[in-house]
Amino acid sequence: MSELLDIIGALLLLAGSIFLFLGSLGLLRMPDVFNRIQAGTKATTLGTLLVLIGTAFIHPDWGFKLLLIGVFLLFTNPLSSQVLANAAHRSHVTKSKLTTLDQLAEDREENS
Amino acid sequence: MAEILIVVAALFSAAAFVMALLRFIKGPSPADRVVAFDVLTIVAISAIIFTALAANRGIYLDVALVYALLSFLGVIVIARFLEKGF
Amino acid sequence: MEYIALTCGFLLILIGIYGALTQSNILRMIVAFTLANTGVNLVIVGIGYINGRTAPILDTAVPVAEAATRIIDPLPQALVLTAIVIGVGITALMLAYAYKLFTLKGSLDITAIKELKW
Amino acid sequence: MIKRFSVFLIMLGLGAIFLQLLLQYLPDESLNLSGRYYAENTASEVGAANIITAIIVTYRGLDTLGEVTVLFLTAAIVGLVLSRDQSQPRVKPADRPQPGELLSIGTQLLVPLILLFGAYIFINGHLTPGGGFQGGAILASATLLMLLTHPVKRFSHRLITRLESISGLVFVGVGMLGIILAGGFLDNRLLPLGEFGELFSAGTIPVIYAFIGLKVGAEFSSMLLKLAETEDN
Amino acid sequence: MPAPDNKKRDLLILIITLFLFWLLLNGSLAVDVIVTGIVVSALITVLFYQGLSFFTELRLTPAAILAGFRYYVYFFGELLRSNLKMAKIVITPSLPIQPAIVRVRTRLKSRMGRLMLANSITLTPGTLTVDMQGEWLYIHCVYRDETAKEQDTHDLIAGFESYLEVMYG
Amino acid sequence: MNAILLVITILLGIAMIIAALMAIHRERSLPIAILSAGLVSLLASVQFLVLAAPDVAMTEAAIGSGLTTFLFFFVLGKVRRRKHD
Repeated sequence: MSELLDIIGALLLLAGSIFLFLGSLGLLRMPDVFNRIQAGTKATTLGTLLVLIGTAFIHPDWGFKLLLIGVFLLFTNPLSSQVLANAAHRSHVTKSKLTTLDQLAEDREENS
Repeated sequence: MAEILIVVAALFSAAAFVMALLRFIKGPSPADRVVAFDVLTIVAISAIIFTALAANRGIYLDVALVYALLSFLGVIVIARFLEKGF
Repeated sequence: MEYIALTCGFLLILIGIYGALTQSNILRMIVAFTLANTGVNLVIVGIGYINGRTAPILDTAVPVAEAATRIIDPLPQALVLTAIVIGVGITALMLAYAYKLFTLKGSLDITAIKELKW
Repeated sequence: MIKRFSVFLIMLGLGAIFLQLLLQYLPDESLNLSGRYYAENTASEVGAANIITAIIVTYRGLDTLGEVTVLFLTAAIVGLVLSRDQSQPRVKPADRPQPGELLSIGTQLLVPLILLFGAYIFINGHLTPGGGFQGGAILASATLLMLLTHPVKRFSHRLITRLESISGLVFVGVGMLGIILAGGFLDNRLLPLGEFGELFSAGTIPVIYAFIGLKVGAEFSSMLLKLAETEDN
Repeated sequence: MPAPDNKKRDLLILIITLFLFWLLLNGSLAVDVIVTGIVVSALITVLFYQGLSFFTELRLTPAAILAGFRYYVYFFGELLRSNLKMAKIVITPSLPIQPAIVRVRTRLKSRMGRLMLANSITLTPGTLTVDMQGEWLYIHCVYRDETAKEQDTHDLIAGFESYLEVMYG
Repeated sequence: MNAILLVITILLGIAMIIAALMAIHRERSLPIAILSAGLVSLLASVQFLVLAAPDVAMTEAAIGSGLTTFLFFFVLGKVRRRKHD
């Protein structure tokens, strides 16, 4: 029984690591800051969550702390990427040439 | 079986770490580097979890909590610095 | 593993000292000092490590009876803990002095401060 | 030129010494004498599960007292150095960009949690990794977060200084009581050792570490506040 | 200013939340853990006596709790789906992206609800909240059709909004 | 399982040296140097954990990496503000 749980947990760990890998790949390939935030921090959040769940399968007695780490990440991670994106936008980071529309910049122009 | 899978997973995380580090080295603007820093801390959290699994000690997870807190705070401090908030 | 840690620690110390000696900006010198600080800590912890043993915290994984054969040396860790806290105190002091110097001279460049040079 | 050359020489010398040290290093196979003493006797003498905490708070408690004193002096000197800074014109806080609405709500939500986490770390210092210094740093991080989101808001300096001095007094007081009622300065057998591994065990270690945590948190917070407010006062 | 009753309720909710977190951190139900937890939560709550008006915004009716449950199910499904979509974009050699920052108006009034909305949008890859000013959300999308109309952008948030509206109002 | 620890140690070592070299590189701007130094402490703290020192790892993460970097950025912000006046 615990053998089976171990294998399920290991598979989840593997899935999480693959998401971490894809997130980092996105971080490397994307053309500008906003897209990098998108690919980088989001996919890695899901990856870490999957790693946490997988570990909880392998060691059920660590469950509480893993749950807490997960909750904490779910709260803090989006907040930090929002703040970072906002700061990048305010400091006029060059956007990728592919960007079609930027309504935030338009509205900021109007206000100032 | 399970052990082999875990080792493969750790290798994937290591690849993720290397790519984030590359972005940290390259990153043209400071904001890019901060994103890479954030990803590096998140990958470090999973590295801590792998270490805890390998050493079989549940108490190592407390350190991962501190990391989760620090990645948040660090990014906010630097973001406020970039937008000249202090 | 301890060899890798020791190598890293020594390299960090060298890099830190090199940076502190060659930079001219005070803040950069302080950054280099913190690097050397980290390196020293890494060396001390690396020396305390014993291969195949675990952290000196007793719980269900390490019962009291087996402690002496399963844990690593706790003393270097306690010393490093103190060293890190003192290190941040020193860094804060250096930063405060650097800022004060900056407000007086209007520059962070160490070559611009010539009063005490001989 | 001479400077370059001397730097090069210093680096070469240090590198040679370090290489020598590295090549001659022989890893230990077993614990040395002091390490074995701590490993075998901590559980019965001090009752703390975390041996490092036992070393820091009891076996080498005087070191920790010195450490706390150094931190206190650092905070005081930082304050002294930065306080005589009133000749400059004031910077109006209005020209700084305000934090977004998201950040300020998120901060209000997270700061109590961070404080709770810091408290957990220093209260459980004798059972899990962590202790007064780490917990104090996390408390200071909560202060920092509030400082970042409300840069204009004044903090209660009085609360922080009082917290600092009261916790320092309690720390020394508990240590003194150890001389009178138990074996010596900072002896933790003032309170019963209790069941090994419980929260209320290890004598006075949780109490001492909690107050060290509060003190360190207050010191780091005041340091950060002084650095942040030098231009506004 | 909220009424005094609300204030008490806020404080109680905060104490209970903190206490639950304390129990999770410790992972045990021993008497000493509970006593310490109550003392610590009460102390932190007293410290935060001011500035706690948004806790009242959570509704505690059965419908809201059900909506909360369904919200989390929907959220995790969406998280997985959009991550897969993102993964596909990242491993496609030509990198088919067409980023844009669009503005969307939300109906949510409560601050907590808007924070949750922004966080949910950010956590699903492909969309990222860049700024929030009042009722306007500025969202960065990795892929946006040239032909999309102004009205269609509301579809980005409609799923989350409908659940959160029941939960927070 | 020990292979994992070995891989982590080697990777962290290389990354630390790279980040340290970035931190003392003159071409990089000062914020980047500080960020790199913070990264070095962060990686060192994972290294401490691998070396079975969770207490030290926590201290390094909270104090060495966190507070030190924040202090640096505060001072740098002050300096920048003063320079622009």
